[in-house]
Amino acid sequence: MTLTQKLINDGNDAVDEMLAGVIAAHPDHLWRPDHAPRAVIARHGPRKGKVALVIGGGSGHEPTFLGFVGKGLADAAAIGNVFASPPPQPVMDAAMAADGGAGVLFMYGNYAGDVMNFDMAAEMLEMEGIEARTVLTTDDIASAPREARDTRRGVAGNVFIFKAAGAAADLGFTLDEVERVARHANARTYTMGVALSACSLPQTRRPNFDLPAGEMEIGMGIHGEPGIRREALRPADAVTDEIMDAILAEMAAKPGDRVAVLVNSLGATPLMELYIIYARVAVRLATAGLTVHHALVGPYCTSLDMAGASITVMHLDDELQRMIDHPCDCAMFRHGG
Amino acid sequence: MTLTQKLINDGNDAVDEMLAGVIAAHPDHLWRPDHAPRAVIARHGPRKGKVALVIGGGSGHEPTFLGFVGKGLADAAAIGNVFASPPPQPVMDAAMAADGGAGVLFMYGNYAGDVMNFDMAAEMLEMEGIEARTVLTTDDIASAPREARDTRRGVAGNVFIFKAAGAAADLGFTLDEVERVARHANARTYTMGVALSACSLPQTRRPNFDLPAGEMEIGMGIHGEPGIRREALRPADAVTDEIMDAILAEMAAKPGDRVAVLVNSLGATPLMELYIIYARVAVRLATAGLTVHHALVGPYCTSLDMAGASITVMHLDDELQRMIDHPCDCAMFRHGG
Amino acid sequence: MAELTSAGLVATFAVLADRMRAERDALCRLDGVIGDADHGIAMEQGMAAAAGATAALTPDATLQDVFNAAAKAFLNAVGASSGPLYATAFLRAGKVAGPRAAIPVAETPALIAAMAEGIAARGKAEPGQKTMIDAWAPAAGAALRGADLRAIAAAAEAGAAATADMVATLGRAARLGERSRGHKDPGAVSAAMIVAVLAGEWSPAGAA
Amino acid sequence: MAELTSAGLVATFAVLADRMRAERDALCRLDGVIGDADHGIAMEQGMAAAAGATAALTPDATLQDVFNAAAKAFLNAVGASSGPLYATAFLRAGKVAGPRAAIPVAETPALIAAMAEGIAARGKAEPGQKTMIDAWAPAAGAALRGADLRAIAAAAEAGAAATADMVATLGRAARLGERSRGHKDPGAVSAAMIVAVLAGEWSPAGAA
Ligand SMILES: Nc1ncnc2c1ncn2[C@@H]1O[C@H](COP(=O)(O)OP(=O)(O)O)[C@@H](O)[C@H]1O
Ligand SMILES: Nc1ncnc2c1ncn2[C@@H]1O[C@H](COP(=O)(O)OP(=O)(O)O)[C@@H](O)[C@H]1O
Ligand SMILES: [Mg+2]
Ligand SMILES: [Mg+2]
Ligand SMILES: [Mg+2]
Ligand SMILES: [Mg+2]
Repeated sequence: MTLTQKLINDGNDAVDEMLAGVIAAHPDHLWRPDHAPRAVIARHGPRKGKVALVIGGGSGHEPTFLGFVGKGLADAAAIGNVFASPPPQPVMDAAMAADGGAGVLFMYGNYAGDVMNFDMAAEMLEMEGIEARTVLTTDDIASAPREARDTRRGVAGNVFIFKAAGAAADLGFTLDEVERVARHANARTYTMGVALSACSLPQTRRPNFDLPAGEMEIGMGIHGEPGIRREALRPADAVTDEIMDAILAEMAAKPGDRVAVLVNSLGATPLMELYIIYARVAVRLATAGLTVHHALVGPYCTSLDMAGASITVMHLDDELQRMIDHPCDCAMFRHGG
Repeated sequence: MTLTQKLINDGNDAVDEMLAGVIAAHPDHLWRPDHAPRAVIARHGPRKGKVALVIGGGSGHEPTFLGFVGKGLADAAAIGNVFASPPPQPVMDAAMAADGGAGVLFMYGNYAGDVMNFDMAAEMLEMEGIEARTVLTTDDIASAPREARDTRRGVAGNVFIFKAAGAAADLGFTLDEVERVARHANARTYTMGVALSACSLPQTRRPNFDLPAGEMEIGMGIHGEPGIRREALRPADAVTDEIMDAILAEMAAKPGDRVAVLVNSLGATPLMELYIIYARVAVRLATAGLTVHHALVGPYCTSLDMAGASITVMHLDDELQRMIDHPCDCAMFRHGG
Repeated sequence: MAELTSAGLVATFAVLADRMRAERDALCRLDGVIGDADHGIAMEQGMAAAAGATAALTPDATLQDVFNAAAKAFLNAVGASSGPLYATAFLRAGKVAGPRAAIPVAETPALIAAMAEGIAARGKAEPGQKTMIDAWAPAAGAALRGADLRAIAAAAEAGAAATADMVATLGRAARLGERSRGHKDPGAVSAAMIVAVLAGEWSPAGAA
Repeated sequence: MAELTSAGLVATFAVLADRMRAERDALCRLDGVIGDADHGIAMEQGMAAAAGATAALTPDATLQDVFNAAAKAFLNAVGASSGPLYATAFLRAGKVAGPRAAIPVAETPALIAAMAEGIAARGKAEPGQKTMIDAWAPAAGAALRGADLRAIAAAAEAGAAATADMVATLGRAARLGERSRGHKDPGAVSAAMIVAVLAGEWSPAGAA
């Protein structure tokens, strides 16, 4: 079997080479401490008296996480191997570099590995006298039933959830308040995805799982974790309707409510398909009487070279709308201002 | 043979549905006249006394062209079928909507079909008393030898070339001057790409050409036109070096010169690979004594779902640097300001 | 058929649309080798639009009206290279047919010659550059020499076949140089199909 | 081997690294079915780092020094789920071995039990949840019952095999519910391989 087609060198070097490229391409936005090559820090984010928002997780989801490090969003990110939580040390390094004396908020997707590593980092920080709290993102509604919301995965909704928390921190909120906003944002954010092809790791360059042509996986996770079910590929509108049915049912919004929407590529799916999906999302939201306050369409939270897409809806209220509107300036994401 | 995996509905509706999604997602940036559904106009771009920059071409290259319509960049775009020049009518519609009484500059990639259709539109505009000039982009150095620069294809370098012309127009330059800047920008922009997989049209959903796993096509055009040669896939650094050798040789820059760089995804290649390429580009430019003034990394000029990447280098001078630094605000691209 | 009427011409466009629909994927495959794989789609959409627009005309439409409607519809549906080329072809044919309700079939070779001229004028192509002109020019040549429709179609077919040995110097394939050799030009192949349909429809022994 | 020396433990990590390198793709394939396909990479990188770090120690390193160095290296190389779990396992084993240059092989089952405890403490997993604990817990149980290394390895192997029939309720695979049944847990499979290596290396009849 031939290897999957990738423009990489040695697969074991992929993450470090990528990071070298990111730092080289975005010197005005990002830097990393000499002793901590896997900690990426915002040039203009951290400052005295501000809660430090530290995000992170495995690589392979670019622009998540490092693309969301910048003024008005995250202050730092800890970068793991592909699909692997960073170990505690870079998390700790990122937190130390971002710390402004007002406490640290860790935010990341809810995965067993990330929880263990970030928790170890939090213990290390405590020994340094720095308070670290944690808010896990759990927006993937396909990953567990509503009753078990806390066990769900964090996926593309990260973008809006991090954005809200980053705005709160940038506005000078206390650690208590930033944490509250982050939990509130997470509680009101709903994502579901569909995969059309497997991704493949740089080291193995084999499809991570088996998804034959003509089929799709509904509810696929952003690491290729199996979803709700496998079925024949259907037209974009039918797929969008299935996802929107699930999101709208759970969101239980009232006509007149406002939302932020993200139609996200899992990596290999191009903008044309995302906008075709968005066209249907817009119809569904309008039919439900909902107003789109803000829309993002593009690759925001990917799974290497996986084909597929996800839809995220954040159910806004006045506070979340203010947080989403707050300007941010990151290397790979910019808003307002 | 099974169809390629796409999230679309009827392939014949793909472009119109995509456009509906684009307009729905970006109402603050874009609109289209009721009578001209294939003409996309910038909300805040066109104004009296300003040269109108009108771009366009086939669909399937998103965010090129419609993503570059906005204040400080193009005033309007005419949108064709997939990989097909728009007919004269939407070009004419776009120009009429963008016209500010100071003349129209058409800019688009150098393809026979586009030239015929835009030229017909220019004739129609002349009958309306509107002067339209044309600058073709010809940045694809793989598509013809240096002596035949004028016959080369326009590819991802469009982003910088349009950006420079858009800045000139936004700064209130005359049609003569905007045209001069546009030609100057095109003359100093060099692109070369490599494809790792075929793309496939929404209507046929078959690979547009045959590119077996394990091989790559050096110099592939953005519609899947064959390039310089077919060979075994090599590591990212070797591919980057081959492209950079060609660009640097032709650019003939002096140490100390400044450049703008774009590492572009052809569609399915994710950011991780692009940044790995960028890391090597940065090394090569530094070795040549060149300073990167501005870097873009991401999907800017795609070929549907093709895997692969291109590298563009614009050789800056003071004027081009000013044009690249000038702020612009488009739905899918934003800079400065 | 002794004469080509407006209704007959409308019927011809319907047959052309059917033929292009049937050949869509084959033409796309040809274009995929040396171009961008969409020629079949352009021809299908263009001829379908032409057939639709001409079918919607009132019965008093002249031959020129039919050709003009076809030109406009083809162009607006397609753009691309084929759009301006075939739009110009139809406009030129319309001019030759003129505001008449019918012409004798003996005059139809002149329509084919006019189409070829329109394409050459719009595309500025010359024979030997590996474009649709390499099918249209021999067809026109045969027409001007007074050949019958069957011989005209054979000339177009031979011209299309001959493109396989050419190196492209115009259009999208021109950048391939030697790599374009060995593959027929898709535009020439569809042109030969079109001329074959016209010859079949318009010859005295033809349909209708 | 009558006793496990620091040098012997360093050698053990080298064998573990070899084994994980050899099993990398098989473990990735297992993880691909119910997880994210990277378990083989984590184990290869973690054990390679542990082997490298322990090989670099000075000859006066105690068993605890060796385990601590392995823990730190594994964790920093890997992160993921496996990193904290195996780092904690090695730290606990180091505590039991203590600052000694060697221990009698009869004490090595206690190291395996300590590793299992470390993993359970860090992961808060219980047997039956379809994790590596389903291999480590039976191994520890056998060790505490006084079984020999061979029987301990057999217990781990049986535990790993039994995960195929379980529905995951912890870790990445927990979201699959019934769809996780029928596939072995990759962490349990690698755990059984590790215990097998330890048993082979540390048993009186073992290598070195
Ligand atoms: N200047 C020209 N003159 C005549 N025919 C041309 C010219 N340029 C291209 N063609 C024809 O157009 C065909 C391609 O048409 P099509 O695929 O529909 O358009 P595009 O090249 O824009 O994708 C070519 O095979 C060639 O025969
Ligand atoms: N809480 C836990 N306790 C024990 N083992 C766990 C726990 N969570 C996950 N695991 C084990 O980790 C394995 C996956 O490891 P690995 O693939 O390296 O990490 P990740 O899941 O982060 O990709 C699973 O197969 C399971 O055996
Ligand atoms: Mg993982
Ligand atoms: Mg085309
Ligand atoms: Mg074509
Ligand atoms: Mg895993």
